[in-house]
Amino acid sequence: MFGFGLLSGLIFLPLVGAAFILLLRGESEATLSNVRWAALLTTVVTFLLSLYAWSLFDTNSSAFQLVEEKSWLGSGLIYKLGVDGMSMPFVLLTTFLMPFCILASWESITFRVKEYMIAFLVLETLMIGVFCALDLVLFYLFFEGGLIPMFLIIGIWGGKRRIYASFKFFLYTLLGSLLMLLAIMAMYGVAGTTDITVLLKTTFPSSMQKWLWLAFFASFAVKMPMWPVHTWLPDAHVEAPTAGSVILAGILLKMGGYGFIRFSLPMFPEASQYFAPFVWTLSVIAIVYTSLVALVQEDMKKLIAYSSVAHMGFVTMGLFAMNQQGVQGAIYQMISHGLVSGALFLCVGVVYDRLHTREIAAYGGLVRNMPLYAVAFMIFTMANVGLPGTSGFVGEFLTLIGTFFANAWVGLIATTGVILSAAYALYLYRRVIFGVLDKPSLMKMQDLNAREIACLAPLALLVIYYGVQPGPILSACAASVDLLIKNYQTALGLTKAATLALH
Amino acid sequence: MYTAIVFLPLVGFLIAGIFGRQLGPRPSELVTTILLVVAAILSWIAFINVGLGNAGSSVPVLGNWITSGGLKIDWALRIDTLTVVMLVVVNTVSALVHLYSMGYMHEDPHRPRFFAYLSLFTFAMLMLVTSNNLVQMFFGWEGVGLASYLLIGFWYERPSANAAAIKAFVVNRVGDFGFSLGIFLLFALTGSVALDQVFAAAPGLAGKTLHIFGLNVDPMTLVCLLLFVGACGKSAQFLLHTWLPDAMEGPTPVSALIHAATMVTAGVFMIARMSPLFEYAPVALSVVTVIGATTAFFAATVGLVQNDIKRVIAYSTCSQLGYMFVALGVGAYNLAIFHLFTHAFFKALLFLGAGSVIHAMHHEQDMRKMGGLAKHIPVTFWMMTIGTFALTGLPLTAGFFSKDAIIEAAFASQRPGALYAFLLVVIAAGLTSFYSWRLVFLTFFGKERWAADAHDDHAHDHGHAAPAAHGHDDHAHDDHGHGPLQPHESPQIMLIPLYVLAAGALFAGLLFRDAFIGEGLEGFWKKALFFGPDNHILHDMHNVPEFVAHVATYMMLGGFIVATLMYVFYTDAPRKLAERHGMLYRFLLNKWYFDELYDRIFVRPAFWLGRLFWKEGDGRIIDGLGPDGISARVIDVAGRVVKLQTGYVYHYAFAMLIGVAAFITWYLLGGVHN
Amino acid sequence: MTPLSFALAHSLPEIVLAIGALVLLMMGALRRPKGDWIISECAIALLGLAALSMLFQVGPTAIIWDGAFIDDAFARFMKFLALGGAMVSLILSREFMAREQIDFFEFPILVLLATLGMLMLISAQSLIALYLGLELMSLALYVIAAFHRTNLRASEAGLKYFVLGALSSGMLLYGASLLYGFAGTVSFTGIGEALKGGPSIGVVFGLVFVMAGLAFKMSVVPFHMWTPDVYEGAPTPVTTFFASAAKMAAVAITVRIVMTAFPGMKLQWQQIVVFISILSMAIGAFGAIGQTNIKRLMAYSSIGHMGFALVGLAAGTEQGVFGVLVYMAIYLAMTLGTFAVILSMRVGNTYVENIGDLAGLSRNHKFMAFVMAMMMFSLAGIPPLAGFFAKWYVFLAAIKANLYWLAVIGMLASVVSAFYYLRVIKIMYLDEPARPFEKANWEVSAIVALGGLFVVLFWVYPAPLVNAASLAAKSLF
Amino acid sequence: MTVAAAFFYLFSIIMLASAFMVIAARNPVHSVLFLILVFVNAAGLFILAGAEFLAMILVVVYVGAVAVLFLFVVMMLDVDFAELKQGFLQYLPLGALIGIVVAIELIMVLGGWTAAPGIKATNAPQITALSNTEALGLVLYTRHVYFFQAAGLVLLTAMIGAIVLTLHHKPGVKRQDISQQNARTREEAVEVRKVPSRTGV
Amino acid sequence: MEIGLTHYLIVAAILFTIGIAGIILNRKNIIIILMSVELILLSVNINLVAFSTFLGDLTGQVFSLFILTVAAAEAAIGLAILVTYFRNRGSIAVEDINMMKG
Repeated sequence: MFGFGLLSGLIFLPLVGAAFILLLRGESEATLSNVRWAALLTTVVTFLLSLYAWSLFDTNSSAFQLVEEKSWLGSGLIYKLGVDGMSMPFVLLTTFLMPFCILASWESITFRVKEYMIAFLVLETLMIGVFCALDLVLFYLFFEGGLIPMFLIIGIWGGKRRIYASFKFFLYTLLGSLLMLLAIMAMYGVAGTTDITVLLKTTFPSSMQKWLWLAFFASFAVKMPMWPVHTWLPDAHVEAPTAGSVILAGILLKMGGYGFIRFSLPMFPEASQYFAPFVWTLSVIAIVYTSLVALVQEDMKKLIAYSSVAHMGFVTMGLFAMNQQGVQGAIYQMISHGLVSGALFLCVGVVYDRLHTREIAAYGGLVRNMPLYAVAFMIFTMANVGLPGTSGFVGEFLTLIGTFFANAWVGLIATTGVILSAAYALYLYRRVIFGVLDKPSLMKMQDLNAREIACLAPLALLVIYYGVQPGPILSACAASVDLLIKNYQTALGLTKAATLALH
Repeated sequence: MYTAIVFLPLVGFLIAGIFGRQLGPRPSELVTTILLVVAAILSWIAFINVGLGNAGSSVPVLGNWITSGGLKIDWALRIDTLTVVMLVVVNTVSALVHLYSMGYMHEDPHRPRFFAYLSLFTFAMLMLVTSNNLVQMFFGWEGVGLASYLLIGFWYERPSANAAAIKAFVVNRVGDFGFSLGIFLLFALTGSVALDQVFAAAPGLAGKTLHIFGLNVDPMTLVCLLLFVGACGKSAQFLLHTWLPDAMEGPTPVSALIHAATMVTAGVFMIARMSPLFEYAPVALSVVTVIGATTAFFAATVGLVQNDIKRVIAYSTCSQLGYMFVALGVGAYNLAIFHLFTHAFFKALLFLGAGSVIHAMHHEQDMRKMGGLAKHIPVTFWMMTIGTFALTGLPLTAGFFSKDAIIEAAFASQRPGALYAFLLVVIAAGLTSFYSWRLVFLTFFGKERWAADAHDDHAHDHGHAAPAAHGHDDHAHDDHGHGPLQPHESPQIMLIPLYVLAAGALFAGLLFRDAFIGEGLEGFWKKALFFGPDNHILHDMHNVPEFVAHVATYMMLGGFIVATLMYVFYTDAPRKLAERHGMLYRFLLNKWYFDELYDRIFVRPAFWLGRLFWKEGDGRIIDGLGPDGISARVIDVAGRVVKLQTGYVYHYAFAMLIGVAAFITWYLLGGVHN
Repeated sequence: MTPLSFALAHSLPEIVLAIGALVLLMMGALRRPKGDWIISECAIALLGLAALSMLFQVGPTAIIWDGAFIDDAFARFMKFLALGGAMVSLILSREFMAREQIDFFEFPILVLLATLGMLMLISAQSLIALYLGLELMSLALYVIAAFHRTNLRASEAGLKYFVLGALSSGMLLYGASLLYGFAGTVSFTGIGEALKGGPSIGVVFGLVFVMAGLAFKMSVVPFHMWTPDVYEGAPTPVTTFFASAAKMAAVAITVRIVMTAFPGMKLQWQQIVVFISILSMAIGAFGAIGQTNIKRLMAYSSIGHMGFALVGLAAGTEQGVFGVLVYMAIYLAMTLGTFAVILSMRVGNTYVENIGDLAGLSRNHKFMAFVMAMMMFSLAGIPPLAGFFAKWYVFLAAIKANLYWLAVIGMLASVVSAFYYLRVIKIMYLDEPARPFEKANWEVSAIVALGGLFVVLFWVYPAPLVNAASLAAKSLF
Repeated sequence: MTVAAAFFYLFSIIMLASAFMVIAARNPVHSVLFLILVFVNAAGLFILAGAEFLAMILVVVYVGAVAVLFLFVVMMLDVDFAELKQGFLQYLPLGALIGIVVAIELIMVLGGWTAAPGIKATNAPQITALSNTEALGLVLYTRHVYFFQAAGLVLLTAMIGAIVLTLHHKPGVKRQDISQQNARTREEAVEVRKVPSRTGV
Repeated sequence: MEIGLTHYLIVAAILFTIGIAGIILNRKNIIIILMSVELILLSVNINLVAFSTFLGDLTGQVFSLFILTVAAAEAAIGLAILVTYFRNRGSIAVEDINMMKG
């Protein structure tokens, strides 16, 4: 239609939904219900459409698929979309998580529902755009544009310190991204185009690579977030409404990792190699440091937020291991973390909706009257811990094995993360779910209702399914990752031995 | 069939877990138990086919799990003698524990959950023992850890149970840390995690040098040591043992199944499974020996003074696991497995027996509040006694064959550390006998101490340091109330498993000795275990001096005699002894202060560091210098900028003049470059 | 000598405005009655006519009036913007002036004359033309700044603006005299020719003084200090006019003089431009933090934005000029949109100017609040809004010219400035509602809507503006 | 020293001294008077430089109009001049320093002034060929007609501006409006009443 | 000693500086500031006339002529604004003109 392809449809479908919601008038309960249903319907249809895109996707090919291209800003800036094995999973993750976000906000958002839903739909557009864009400027457009709805979501529908959190989130990320913008400009200066497919084949001078790499790093590291630029995350998470946290943890953080895979590694291989120890250092610090910090948190969301930072540490570490296991593991870890942390935030949202506090100390013994909730929470906690059989394990294991291969010390220290993650996750679980149910406020708390079950059950199933059968995701990105690594090694003139060198 | 063996418990878990609340407790129990019994029977068939028969080993592949580049991990069942031995142990004990639990747990409202967990555990354990690659083994490894966590924390309202559960999981994770690293290193060395490939590569790696962690090390030694760390965690070996006694917070059947018979032996199994690697890592084997022996001794000493009936058995388990590791360390893998096999019977028997006692005592676990129970619960008493016989190694009982053989092997071995191991295990044998009989005497003989002060305040003597040890029943039992205590014999459904296990404890050694460690071992094991070309331990252990063969028996008798003296005749003696050697007593009572030590050097620093990183690191330094600090500075600067804007025209004009003056001065001084 | 008709044809918009202003003056003088909107409407129409008349000027670059006046694509582009700014300011002024009871007929005429000055300034090709255009514009601006003559703030604004403006034109003239003395000519191209041999220190002094004078009109640091006071004090429509049209002319002439008269002194003026650009971005960013008056905030914002625009100029390349042009166009739209919102901030019969008065705007006037939020995000340079593209083009040019540090500092400044833009949004969306505003009239709403539409949807179809700006930039080289 | 030089110095020194007094004088009226002196001397300098027309203009326009305007405003605004005088020297040191620096720099640079090479060729009528006024007259309405028109607009603007800012229509003040007078019709100007006799109006 | 271009330029420079100093140093009376502006413009005119003469180019004088014209207009506007201000504020002290700041 109009010469636009499937991906354009995918990107703009949520906007259509948003426009429709905009047209709904009035503040009556019926209208609000319509708004909710319209939003849900839009996200579900988008998800189905993305499944259709997935069915058209050839996992054996490492090339960009479903490509569409239009002239746009002139002078080399084009409207170009496409997906490959490294971006398709993220597109699916995005479209998959969105309906849950809408569902999670069904009752907890009581004012400005229309704006809320519109913000989410716009956010969805931007997020899908990030993963589909094949033009650097277009990418940046989507990447950075996400700040606007997210700022509003945190700022308007957030908790007590929402203003501080939203400002911190916005300015922190903005600072990082602007440096990336400069790098994009510099790349445009060299290559004369911002077409990613062309840039992937462009070799940048090595001195320039380092600067470009650093600039991109500034953006992605903040977005990931890597230690020590992670402090916006706990604040943002704590204050954001449940669905906001889900999106933040589930998808927005992944943009950083995706950026590394899409840009930093393939476009600046020399710099990546040069800075890999640096990234590793930050990653292992993140893993150990934030895990320890998570241990002493008193706020549920904050704890999960810190654990997200630790998990993202695995991602960066795996990415810069630059081998098949590391990179695939990182991608897998991101997808898995998207599901798991999203689900965990949903879990927190469930009790928050009932008691309106996230203070861990306010809870305890929930298993007594919320057994289903306890089960769901247990599954996601275990996935967070990286228990084999859950999706969390596969990513963690692959990144670790890949990293160990690349640098044994890093692997060693990062592996301590598995101990610490068990400690803080179980400690949280114990304080919230176990123990004696002696607080009067908790007595009347109801177990999950149908809507909440509908939210959590699919996620739980998926977490376990992907723990046992990670094949779909791994094979989807295998070809692309393979190509990435091959190019990387060619660029560096490396031929990596299949095993560790022995003497 | 093998698939059925492994997955029947899973089916049970799913049914009980998902539909448990709809089905109600009794159907859930029945479903899981029946499925387990079926699985157990199938296991025996498999054992006969593969172990005793000639079915040979096979590896049915169930499907692919993870494929990433050169890393390919399948879901597969590796069936060989080692596996089937474990299948038998696991399924049999599990089936019996299921059965037993139907009686033991009959008051508990959460039975479906309990049985679901038990089945889940069994499934995970089966996945562990049937794995054909290290990662699947890790899957099972962690799966049993999860189940153990859930079961220890089953009574979730008890803070101590929760703490113990977390402790178990986290300490196990420490072991897993090593295990994982071992897997990573193996993959890095061989490019595979599948057992066959790894084993095939092992000889080629022996004797090479690997530069890693800034050191030049022997790759096989490092791999094996790392794997051994994993084994230590799961099998509660010295330094990583602390979780096991605490794990007794779980319901007693759990202790029997997980913390005596099956899960804790996973480490032993793993090392036996990895024997093709360990055979090329003599240094690692020595370490195994030394650690094993130390554990055997250490746990036995602690077991001497514990007052909680389950803890005594727990330390005993710990100690016996040490024996197994000694056997592994000296290269007698089959011996270790044999001890594992026999130990499963008698230790499960002891635990279930203890459970029966506790059940009789209405969930009282402190032995000081028991006594004289022999006439009230005679069946249990006899079962416990049989278990004790087997544990202490009364000739012809199961323990006798396996334990004595280990002592012999330790003596016979030429490896560094073997002598140390020999000495310690011999002493431990004596200690074992002592504390085992102490348990029996305290529980079943003497005054009926429960009659006087049942349900009274129990923190009266010896300071009772173990914080989580009291078995005071925190969870509600409506039908018991607080009336006068009347010990009662357990129902048949609890006793039947005892009978079966007692039979095993008495005869398993006799029956299978030949197959496991005797003449028939070649035909029995069929390459499931690997003995290196230099490994002559099985041969050497037959040539040990006479006194060595009997030393265990002497020690047993010695222990028995001392125990009899102290707890039957001179009942004041223990107290006096404790007072005279107060320090030693407390040292032992407090488990060599390991918990305190770990609390000091790991737990508290972790929280301290966490808080430090959070408040100081994140709060003061990162946020303080970063966003918050910068924004504060920005606002300062903004204030100053605004102050410049005085509102006076002459200041504005002055600024313009300064601007111009600055520029022209700049060019005047800098000159005009072109 | 070029034929008169040719010259007239190429200065059509100026002639339209000049004659129109005279006619309207007569009309006003004869008609007298106050509160008659005819003059204002005619003035708006005249501005539109002038803009339309430019559509017929499609020919190549023409230099007329004895080398004093140039008509090229660049001039047309900037005139379009200036006319647009003037037109919208006038449209926005009508209700305001009426409510404040200062709706004298002179106002639209002065706006017309000022606009005429701007057009002359944009097309100036010699120092004298520059000066006359500048003064025509400035004198009118001084007057309309103080137009609310019974209002102390307005007169103070006018006075400050006048005193400093006079000083700045003195400086400019002094510089112009030095340039004339060196080059022996007042024509830009002549100066450019004369400077080919290389600059002498005297010329550099001339350059500095001229730049100082122009910098004042652009309101860049350190010649910016009048801006916040005047923006605050002047009647809001006048402020709108200052922030929109006047800026266009000032930037246009700066770009032109730098590009045509000083191509040989790139090294020197680049240093100046870089310096004032950095300072402006910084002061613009920092100064606005903590402001409570929205007009004052916009003043600092405009200082900052001029700094950003100068980043493109600092590059000194065609691409840089292109960037500046796009920047100015987008800045114009954002400014007009924002001021349209500010002009709808009316409680009862009084206009309010405190940022705090915006509180809760998102509840009472959803649409207004949305546009304002988009304007703020756009001013902060967040994609995909138009403001991002503005920054994109200027920084792109700077990076290509290897001005990395300038670009980095610019980015840092824009993060700081994002802070106060966000504050406005925060107040509108996150704070509890204050007194609701009256409903804006349709003209203001239409301007708001158009501005919002432009800012939000610019990325969908940027081609017309981009192409025009690119043509305009080309004409300077 | 030639006579021209002597006059140059005379005019310059008086001019600069008066200029200083303009800004330094206590009484604004004095300032204005000194300003007039400055203009007169500047006119002298112009004559020395051969720009007679400008010199005349300066005297006529500035001395005759602008300075008088200043004087008029000074007198009109009834300001307490004595009170206005404090604090003149408050910021003197820094201001003077910068001022002196600028002055020295300007003098340094302009002292060595050289025009761009080869621009002596002029594109304007030679001053020597015609009288200064004539020469200006020749170009002002021809070549520079654009500037001329522009200057006209500037003056118009000034006029409008000055009027709009200062002209107050005070209510209650009767003004003559000729057009209104002319437009009066008989009907509205004259009322014809029938007055019955012996009753009076 | 022949009077050259530089003499004029130096005189103009000093006059210019005095004008600027008048703006900056004056604290009490805005009219002085307006006069200072006139001084500045006069210095420019001297410059232009001098250049014009020494270059033999009339443009400078033309420029100067227009500056004179505009300066007169400027003075008128300035005084008008001043009067308006005085009417509102009742003062023309420079230090009183700081209602808006910050």
